[in-house]
Amino acid sequence: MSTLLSVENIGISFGGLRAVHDVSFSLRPGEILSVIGPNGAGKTTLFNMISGVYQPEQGRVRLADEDVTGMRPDLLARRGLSRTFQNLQIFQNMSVLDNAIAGYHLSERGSLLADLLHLPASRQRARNARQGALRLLDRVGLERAAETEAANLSYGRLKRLEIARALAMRPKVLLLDEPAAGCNAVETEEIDRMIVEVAAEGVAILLVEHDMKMVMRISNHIVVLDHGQKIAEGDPATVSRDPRVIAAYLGTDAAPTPEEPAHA
Amino acid sequence: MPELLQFLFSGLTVGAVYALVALGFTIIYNASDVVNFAQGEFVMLGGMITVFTYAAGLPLPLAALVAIVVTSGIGVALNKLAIEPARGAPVVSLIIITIGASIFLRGAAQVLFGKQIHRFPAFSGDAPLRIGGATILPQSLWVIAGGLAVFVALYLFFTRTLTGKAVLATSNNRLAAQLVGINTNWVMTLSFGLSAAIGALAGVLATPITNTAYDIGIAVALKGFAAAMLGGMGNPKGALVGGLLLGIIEAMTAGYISSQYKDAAAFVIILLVLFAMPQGLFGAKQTERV
Amino acid sequence: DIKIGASLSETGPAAFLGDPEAKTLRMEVDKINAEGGINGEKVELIMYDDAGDANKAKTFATRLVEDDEVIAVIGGTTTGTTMAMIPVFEDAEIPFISLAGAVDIIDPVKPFTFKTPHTDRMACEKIFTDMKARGFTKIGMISGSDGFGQSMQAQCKDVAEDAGVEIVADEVYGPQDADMTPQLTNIRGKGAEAILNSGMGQGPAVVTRNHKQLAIDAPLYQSHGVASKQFIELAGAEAAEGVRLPAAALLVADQLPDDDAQKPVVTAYSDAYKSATGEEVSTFGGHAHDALAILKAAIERAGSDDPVAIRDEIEASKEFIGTGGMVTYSPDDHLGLTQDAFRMLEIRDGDWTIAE
Amino acid sequence: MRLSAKSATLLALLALITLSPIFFPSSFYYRVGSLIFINGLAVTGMVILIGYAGQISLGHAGFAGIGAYACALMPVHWGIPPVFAAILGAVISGVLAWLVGRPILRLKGYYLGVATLGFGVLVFMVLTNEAALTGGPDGTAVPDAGLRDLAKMAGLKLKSSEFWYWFCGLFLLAGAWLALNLHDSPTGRALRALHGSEVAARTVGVDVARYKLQAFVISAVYASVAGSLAAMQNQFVTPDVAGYMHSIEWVTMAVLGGAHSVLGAILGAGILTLLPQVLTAFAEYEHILLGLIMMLVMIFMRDGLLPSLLRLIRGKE
Amino acid sequence: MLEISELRSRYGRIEVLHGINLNVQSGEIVTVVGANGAGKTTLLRCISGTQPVSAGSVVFRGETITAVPAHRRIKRGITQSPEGRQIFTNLSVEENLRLGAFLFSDERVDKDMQDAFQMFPILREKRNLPAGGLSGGQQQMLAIARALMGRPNCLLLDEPSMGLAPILVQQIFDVVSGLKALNVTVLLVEQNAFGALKIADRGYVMETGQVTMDGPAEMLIADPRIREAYLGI
Ligand SMILES: Nc1ncnc2c1ncn2[C@@H]1O[C@H](COP(=O)(O)OP(=O)(O)OP(=O)(O)O)[C@@H](O)[C@H]1O
Ligand SMILES: Nc1ncnc2c1ncn2[C@@H]1O[C@H](COP(=O)(O)OP(=O)(O)OP(=O)(O)O)[C@@H](O)[C@H]1O
Ligand SMILES: [Mg+2]
Ligand SMILES: [Mg+2]
Repeated sequence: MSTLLSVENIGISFGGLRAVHDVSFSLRPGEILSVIGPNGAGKTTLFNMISGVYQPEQGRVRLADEDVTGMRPDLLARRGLSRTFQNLQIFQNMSVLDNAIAGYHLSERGSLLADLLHLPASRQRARNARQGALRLLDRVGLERAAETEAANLSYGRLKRLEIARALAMRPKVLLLDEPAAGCNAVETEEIDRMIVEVAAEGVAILLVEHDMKMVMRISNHIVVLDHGQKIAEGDPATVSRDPRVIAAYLGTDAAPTPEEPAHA
Repeated sequence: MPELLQFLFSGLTVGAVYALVALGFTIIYNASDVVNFAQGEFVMLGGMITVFTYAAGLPLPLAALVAIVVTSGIGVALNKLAIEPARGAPVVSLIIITIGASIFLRGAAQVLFGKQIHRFPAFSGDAPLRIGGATILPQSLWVIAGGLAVFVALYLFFTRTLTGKAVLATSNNRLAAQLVGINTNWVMTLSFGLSAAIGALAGVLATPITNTAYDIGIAVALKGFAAAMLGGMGNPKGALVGGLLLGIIEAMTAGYISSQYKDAAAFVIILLVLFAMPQGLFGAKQTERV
Repeated sequence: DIKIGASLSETGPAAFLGDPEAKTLRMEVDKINAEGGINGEKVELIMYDDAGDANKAKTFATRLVEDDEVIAVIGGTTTGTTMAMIPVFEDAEIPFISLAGAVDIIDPVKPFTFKTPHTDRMACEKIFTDMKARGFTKIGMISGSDGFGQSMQAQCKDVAEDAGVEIVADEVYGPQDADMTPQLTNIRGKGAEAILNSGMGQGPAVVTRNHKQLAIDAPLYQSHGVASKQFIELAGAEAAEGVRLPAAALLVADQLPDDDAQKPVVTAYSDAYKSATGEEVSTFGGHAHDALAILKAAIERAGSDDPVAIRDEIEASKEFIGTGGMVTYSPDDHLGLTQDAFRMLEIRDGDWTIAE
Repeated sequence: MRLSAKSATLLALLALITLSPIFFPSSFYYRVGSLIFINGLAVTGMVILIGYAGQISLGHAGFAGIGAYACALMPVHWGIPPVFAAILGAVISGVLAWLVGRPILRLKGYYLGVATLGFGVLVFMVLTNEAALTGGPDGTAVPDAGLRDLAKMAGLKLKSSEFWYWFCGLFLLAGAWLALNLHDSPTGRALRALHGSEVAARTVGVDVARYKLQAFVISAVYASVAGSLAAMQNQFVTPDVAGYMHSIEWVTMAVLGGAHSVLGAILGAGILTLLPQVLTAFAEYEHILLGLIMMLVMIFMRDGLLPSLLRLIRGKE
Repeated sequence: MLEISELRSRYGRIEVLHGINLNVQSGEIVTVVGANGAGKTTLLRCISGTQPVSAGSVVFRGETITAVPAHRRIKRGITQSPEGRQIFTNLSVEENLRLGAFLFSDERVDKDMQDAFQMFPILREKRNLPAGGLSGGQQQMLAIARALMGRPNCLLLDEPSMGLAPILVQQIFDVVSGLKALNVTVLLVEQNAFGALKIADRGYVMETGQVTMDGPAEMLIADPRIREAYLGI
């Protein structure tokens, strides 16, 4: 299949620090591409540029052959790009269910007048979104928390809520920033499965994660960043053997312990 | 040219009062993100208590000191009795509490002091100083000097002292502040005490120029607030520059354009500045990552 | 009981006027009751503080009429509040004596509405006459931006031509402003021979101090809006020296010749007010005094508490001597004062003196 | 069947409006009632702006001023009937809100507060200074809208205060209905979402600037209509309607009652409108008590009166 | 050293800790594992004093501190690296660290700060920049370093490895083990249960607000239920 998202020589700096420099890669539908690298390597910054939160200073971003460099996030969302956040961005003032429904914004929005007057069209759209959201909450294991205030959830559950919200958009490209942080091994596996399922539906997934077991297990392709630059890329097996990657990121005793059989 | 100079003097006089009020907002804001709507009442109390203690026979400096100490005590009481019990309330609720406090203090002053307008003599007489064909009253110099002194003190407090940092830490992240051992209640008490003292000082210095009455607080707070926002909330430099600038803009507009629309001009400038610099002139840009 | 209502601006921007008015009403009603009331009935004063807000004033007017069922109302400290209340009383046919300045209140005449203070128009005429007599024809105006200041400013501009003076500068300041030197500098720059400040409250005190600070030669006139001793204190005797203003005889009670018809009235009120409140009298309190006195006389003459009968008797007031002057109402004059009710005063050695 | 929050709110309001008059000792209370409704309407607009969208405004009285002066000036200067003038006023307010909202709403928090405050002050200054047109600080008369006569023709003979009670009550109900519709609608959700996190709202596709603007415009129209109603009822208007104290008062009402809930905010409007009338009995202690009550409510009911009360009731279940 | 008995805590009306019993001996490393929402964070907050306790007691070095406010517990040597990092975003990295030692005077602080920089060199590089600009993992390092600046004798760590690169996760665990030598008591909440149990002396398992199992770390690692539910093996 053809390229869905491509990033070409993208870069940005903050007060002299080149947070990301000259990074390129591309992503096809159904593919899971992981970006790994030490803390501060520029992974989140890269996500922020792709998703329009930051304006890149150099390079291009193309989404389905359209140049979308620096485009507003809401316009990107309309073009099928969705993401989660490393620093959680939950609608704390809303219920868990409403958070998930908000993910359906693009499909449920309509005319202001219809909403003000509670016209059947508006009601119908809201109802559809609600049903979809309930299904998604079920999928991430939050069905019982639907009516609680989002502010009352524990950290790990908030993380899942973000994933549900991002999935609600039925994205073509999904950016996940450390989705498994704060989850134990078993919970991580659930998230694994979900990501693989979503990818199987044809969604292109860009993943940042420090849980190497997960990354090795599900990635089709891995890009390694260090100090804002791409230092290696390839399939999981190649990358995990790359000495530079081991030195900068994995550490020498990252080899799976005998007790932990690698799943990949 | 003497006109220009006269307008400038006028602007500095008025602006220094605004700056003093704006400086008063800084500490409480820095400790809690709350804009204290009762700040104007602190200014009023500073002036009024001085008026009455002076009339009761205390020498002026002593009367002023009493006013500052008493007002500071009222600030502490406000924190202890109204802000601290509301611990954990959202910032808007705290702001409404300060609005309530402002109404309360105004009402109490009305009952206690009456509704008359008052003034006490200028510290160094009323003989104007002539400079380049324009005149300025010695009291204006007192106000300007007071503004500068408070600015320097606050600047040092926030940049050089650990207590100052503790104040900033408290508003930035209250939970974390507790976790490093900061007694956040004490920080709040300190902030209210200091803010009230600065407010009272403003009242003491400005009253010979502006006069005082039980209900001057609202107008004073409004201008001080606008000045603080123009300069950038929370930054002492912003408060000082914002206040002086606001005063000068008003005076220049009154002098050269239209005295009718001088307040309007001030707000138009504030709007323009904010469109270009959404955090005011010196406001800190928030760094919040996603 | 006889229920008399009042809605005054005891607080708010016009408290400078409303406060002495309210104090006067309380004091006078107590006095009336101590003397046995009106027609043997006690007077009950129901007074509200509208804080100068027209909407509140209207609400209190409604409350006075519909809930408290008063038979007459005094008040409306400001023109704005008065104008907001008038329809209520006209509708309910309750006599209403306003304490506010503007001509509009009684021009055109409304059957149930009266007022006691001089109009600002009269003040302008009085001042301009005095200025002309002293040879000043180029006038600089500086006015407060509140209702009082603006209304008087408009009236003065209106009568200037007829009075033979020219307004060469026209500046404005906010009621809480702390420095008016830019405005005064501009007035001086435009060659004004005399300066008129229309305003009330603390603004005029600042103007007076700034006038002195800038050492402006053109003499300063204040309006009747500062007519209280407090003004001199605020401005400082030194700065206020030589300031002139038109005001009622009340301010100079002790300087009036013994044969002056107003002398007994003003001295009695002035003394009573001072001893009751510990404050100096102002002409505003005087307006309230006059309103209540006119009302009391009217109720006595009407001999009933029928509002319409009382209204008729108010309108029939003749040569009533009050603190503001001699009042004679008629069906087409609900002001009842003439120009000579005003005296031109000048501040000398920290006190009011009669300038004429 | 369990009542939805919306129906419950509307029913409660309806009951309040229709049943209260039974307890009115005199027709004056109709006047107070109508003032509560007018403030309630404006505050309902504030709920949409503050409670839903999380944007502050300290200048909405400016829009009330426009609504009020439209009713006063248009009939006199241009011969437009008062009712149409009110509608035109609302349109003008909406358009003006749309124009100023675009640049202003980029600001956040206190900065937005001071910018809106500035807008309100500008409106106030124009109303005060352009005396030739507006009558200046002493205000101007508003021609009779003739609505009461209309009611008379329809067979309803009502005292002025009674008429306005019912008329404003109707508006409040309609306003509350619209605001409640909005809450759980896609638009309402988008507003609440951007309140929670602008970044996240954007990434789910919310055009943040546009939705903020919508909330601003809607609330401006509410304020404008409230201003018009007050002006038509009072038949007199002064620039005070546009004063910033009124803007702050509305925000206070909303927060005191509970800015996230329509009924709460209306409750807040009711209390702060009623209190000054009740407190007149305490004469000069009025302000002390008013301030004290405000502080106590916020200390003990920090999320606002209604939400806190509801929690208390539910807690006991 | 730290003894928690029958501890209950609630958010509003909902109780989330239903009588926790847990103790940590002096110099011991104890880890708590549990699923999302089990109440681990709440437990730590109760110990640090940032969450009110509705019943039960927290006893530290023989003194009941259940009612002692958070800021005074720091004085007694309890510091916390909280969930969600909770750094002072508007202050510089160095100021964050300095405030970590809020109760101490300068001489001592300088040395500790150098130690912190030694441990996390990136913090030295960024010391004059606002902490809010740090990457997620860098903020996590700062949070841990700040907790250490308080010279704890009892350190509470809430998921310290979260968001850290593998190479650093190992380092953190090494640091924690190293604290043993300094006789610092550590209560460690971790999702990386395997790594945590490996360095811990003992462990507790929490499920929906209750302790369901506890024992020596080796025993827990070997327990098939634990292996299945938390270690994913
Ligand atoms: N808004 C900003 N202001 C200042 N510096 C920034 C900003 N955003 C990113 N940086 C810097 O850019 C670098 C890259 O940060 P980024 O968050 O992308 O790292 P990361 O790879 O996601 O790290 P982690 O794995 O810890 O999340 C860091 O050094 C960070 O301090
Ligand atoms: N602020 C809050 N208000 C109300 N309920 C809360 C709040 N914080 C947590 N809870 C609830 O308390 C329970 C325990 O939460 P806690 O954060 O202690 O769990 P945790 O074990 O730390 O989970 P995680 O692994 O996800 O961090 C959860 O059911 C959560 O929903
Ligand atoms: Mg990151
Ligand atoms: Mg947790």
